[in-house]
Amino acid sequence: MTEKLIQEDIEHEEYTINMGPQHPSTHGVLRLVVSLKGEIVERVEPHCGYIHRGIEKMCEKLTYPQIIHLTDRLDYLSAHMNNHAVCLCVENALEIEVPERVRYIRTIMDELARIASHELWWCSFGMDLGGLTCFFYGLRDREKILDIFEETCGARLLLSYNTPGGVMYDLHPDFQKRVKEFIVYFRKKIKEYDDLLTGNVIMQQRTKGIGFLSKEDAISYGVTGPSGRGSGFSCDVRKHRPYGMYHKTDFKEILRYEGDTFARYIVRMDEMRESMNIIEQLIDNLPEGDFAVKMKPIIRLPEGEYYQSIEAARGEFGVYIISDGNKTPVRVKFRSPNFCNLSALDLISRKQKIADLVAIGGSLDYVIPDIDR
Amino acid sequence: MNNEELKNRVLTLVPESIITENKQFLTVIVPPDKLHKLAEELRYSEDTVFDYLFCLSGVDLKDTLMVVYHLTSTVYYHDIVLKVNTTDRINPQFDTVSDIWRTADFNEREVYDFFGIKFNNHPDMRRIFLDETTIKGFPFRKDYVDKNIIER
Amino acid sequence: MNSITEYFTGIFKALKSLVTGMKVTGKYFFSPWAIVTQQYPENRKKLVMKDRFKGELVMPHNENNEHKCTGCGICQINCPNGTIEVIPGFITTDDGKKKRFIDQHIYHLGLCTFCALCVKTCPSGALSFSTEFEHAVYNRQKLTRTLNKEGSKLMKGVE
Amino acid sequence: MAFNIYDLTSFTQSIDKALYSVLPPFWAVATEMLIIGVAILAFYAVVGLYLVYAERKVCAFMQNRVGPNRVGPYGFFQTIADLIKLLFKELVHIKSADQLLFNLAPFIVICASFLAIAAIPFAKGLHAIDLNIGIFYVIAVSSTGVIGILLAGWSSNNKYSLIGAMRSGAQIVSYELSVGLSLITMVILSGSMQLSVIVENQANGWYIFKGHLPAIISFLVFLVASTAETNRGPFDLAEAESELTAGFHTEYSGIRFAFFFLAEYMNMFIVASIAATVFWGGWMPLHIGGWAAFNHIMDFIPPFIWYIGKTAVVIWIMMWFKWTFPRLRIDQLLSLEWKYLLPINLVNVLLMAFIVLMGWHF
Repeated sequence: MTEKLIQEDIEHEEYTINMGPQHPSTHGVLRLVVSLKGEIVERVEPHCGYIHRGIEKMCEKLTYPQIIHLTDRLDYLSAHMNNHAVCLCVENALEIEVPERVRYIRTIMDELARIASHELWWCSFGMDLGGLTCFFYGLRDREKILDIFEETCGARLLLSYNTPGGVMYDLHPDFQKRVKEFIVYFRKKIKEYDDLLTGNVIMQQRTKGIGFLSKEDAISYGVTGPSGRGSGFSCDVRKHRPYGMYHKTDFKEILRYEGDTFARYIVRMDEMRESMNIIEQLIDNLPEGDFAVKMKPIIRLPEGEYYQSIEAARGEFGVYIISDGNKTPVRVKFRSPNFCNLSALDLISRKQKIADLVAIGGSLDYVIPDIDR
Repeated sequence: MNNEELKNRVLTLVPESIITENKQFLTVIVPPDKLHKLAEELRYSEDTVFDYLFCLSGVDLKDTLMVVYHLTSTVYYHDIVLKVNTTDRINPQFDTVSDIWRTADFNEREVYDFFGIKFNNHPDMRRIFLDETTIKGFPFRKDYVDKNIIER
Repeated sequence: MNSITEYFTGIFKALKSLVTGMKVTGKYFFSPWAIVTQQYPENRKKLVMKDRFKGELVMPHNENNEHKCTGCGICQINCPNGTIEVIPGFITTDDGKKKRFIDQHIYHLGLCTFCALCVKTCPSGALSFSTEFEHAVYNRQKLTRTLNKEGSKLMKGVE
Repeated sequence: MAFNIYDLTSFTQSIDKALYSVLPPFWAVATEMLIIGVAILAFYAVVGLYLVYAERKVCAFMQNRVGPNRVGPYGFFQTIADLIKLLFKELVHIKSADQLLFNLAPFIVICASFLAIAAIPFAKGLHAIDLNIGIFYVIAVSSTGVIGILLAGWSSNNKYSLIGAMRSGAQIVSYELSVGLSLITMVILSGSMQLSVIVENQANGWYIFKGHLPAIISFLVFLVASTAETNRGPFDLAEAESELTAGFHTEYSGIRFAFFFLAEYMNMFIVASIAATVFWGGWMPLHIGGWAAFNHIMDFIPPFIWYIGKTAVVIWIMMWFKWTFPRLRIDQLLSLEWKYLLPINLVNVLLMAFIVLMGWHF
């Protein structure tokens, strides 16, 4: 097929380059076959699968508590949300009501993970645009969240903190203090982010009007998360199918209607602020209670099909489990947000320049393990 | 539209379909040849507007191969699940819905890659993740055997 | 006329935004106390790991070389990756019953994903995670460890 | 042999005389050339290496990091170690590359920067050659570097390299104009193209203060345009590592890559020297009219230190740019030049000519 593409290119006087699998701006092992006319991108063809591990197939051999540690390895930046989705799916299937404290903990952790993920997005987006300093500032602040995670969950990236029926350990005694300190710290730093990158004239010119994705296309391509909300597609699962404590917290769904790269950028920046608001509402009202309900040693889901979606950092992450009543599922499907977001890349980067393709890729914020699964 | 109305609507459109209802979703098992027509009707009629296909999964239930479409509407926020299945494991074929929902483009390629289900009229029906040259067969099928897989 | 004013205000706005950005980096350039880098091998002495950090799986032994592992194998069943191999032995007690004990508790660090299911499900609390994180070795065989020490016994009172 | 740290003219001339007295004229010139060549080569290597070190340290501090700190105290020998590594590294042979051009390109790039150094006055009486068209010579010579970049991109038979080279060509051709025009503005003020004369004229005040607004504008324009001309961030489109991996030098390895790398830093040093010489008075100490005591103290600092200090400040500003701003896109790069810098520059030249004509400068 690629040979055919190259042949076509020669006929159309186009210029085919491979961006990736090893390329600084694809954020992983994604290969984009880009056809160029000079600097103009004529079409982009994503080739994925370089790190496909068959996690869905592996899940068919594992019990439900064991699946959770594999979901960490999908979108590793929103590992906690992925765990949350599986746990919710199992709990809903078993009709278990988790204690209120668990819901609080999960929601706070989700939002912290979202901030950490968006921070990493911000710094890598800055780096995609060529502002290398952003990368270090983003990582510096993300480190604070990872420290909080490490203290409570015992891991920094692949948390595996949720279990069906609750969480692994109770919160660390310092947790509330550390989170509050972080919010005070990060409110200062996010202003710095704005000074350094958001307001910058070069950055604005490089993102405004670039990579336009209309609302209809966003819905049709299933582009969710901040990328979809930048196009005005109201797709926040936290609002539409509330889980955790989101139905009791007061927060805005960040929507922008421009649909360009800058809109996607602003949505993520605002989401970080909104996440801090959510945490602030919850952190002082943590109820006392158990951190997990007692589960049976072997979890068997009743026969049937279960779907649960949650709002991961990059969009709607869904878990679809088909069970035949055994301790292992018949089929597990993960609805990966990045996979759908990637499918829109070709549409929105046509007739843009190479530099724009990099910026658009950065604004879609794909994490390759989640695409490849 | 609530589930009852949706049920009636689907039955008027495709009387052969089998409708079940579980806690979460209204599930419709559609005959494969009627799938595209039903999908188009559900997507484009004014009172259903199922414009968002949020999950497309292939399933192998040992004897049957199934494709599951989770649909929702961003206007009315009602959901429906469409299912098509076939017992033909040699050359399973369904109609594509990628002309209705663009997201189905990649997802159907994924299903083809793992389950070998071909989608008719798909613009670009080839494997998306796996290598055409080295991998024979369809690894997510229950009867797939690979000597490299070490059973624990 | 309007476009001319636009041209010049555009220049000044652009310059202003550039200067705001430069202020941030300039401020950090002149504040070396804001450096966050940790000098790793040098700070090993005072490096404090968080208590819950899942570094590697260990089986705590007390001063009499006793552990709590009964050799039931629940950790092995729960491990998703085949990281743990429990090799039990059987002894016949005085009253003629066959009793299971742990002969070797083998832990493949190279396969471990640190999901903590073994620690969580262990009925006697025999396993725990240590905060040791320096796992690099020259030989892959060294990553396979036997967790129960040579000649160790089951702690009294643990069944 | 009189060695006066404040005026090296007699020192250099005494060497000149001594050589002519013992050798026939041809060999005397040849020996002089050799001495100058070796001296500049040594200077080049040291400055190039330590600019890399400085860049790494500066960006580290701006990014809340420590920077190189393992080789030697504060990582002082890091870049030397890097150079040794690059020297021993394999020169990857590209089968389908145009061998002649591929090998030639790094030398063209490094020669261009090497030639430009010749005209720069480092201190009073310390320059290789004092051409009466010094500025013209520097502009002419330093722009030949782009040929090397174009050759490198073309000959390595790599699509990324080609895109990078073409970008670089478009970029340098356009920014050459702004560099030239902003220097012409100052040439109007000084009335000479000879760098030594330009420096001498600034004895009672630097041109950036003397020339009112036009001088400041032309300094800013020069700073931006010369950053672009040296292919440095935010104008590093030819390399653009997040887009084109490494741009024109993707296929180069070992010492050939080191040549490109050193040339980039030397170009930065050269444009910073020019900026320091033309706008900030080169090796001339800071003099403020009427402050006799202050001026006297300033005179005690040797000219070479003044020169290095001023150059370092300009280099630091250029590094500050690089580590703060995101990269421009190619069309924005060109529109910045043709829509903003060039018109401003043209008006500025007129303004400066008017000021000089009316005798309004100090």
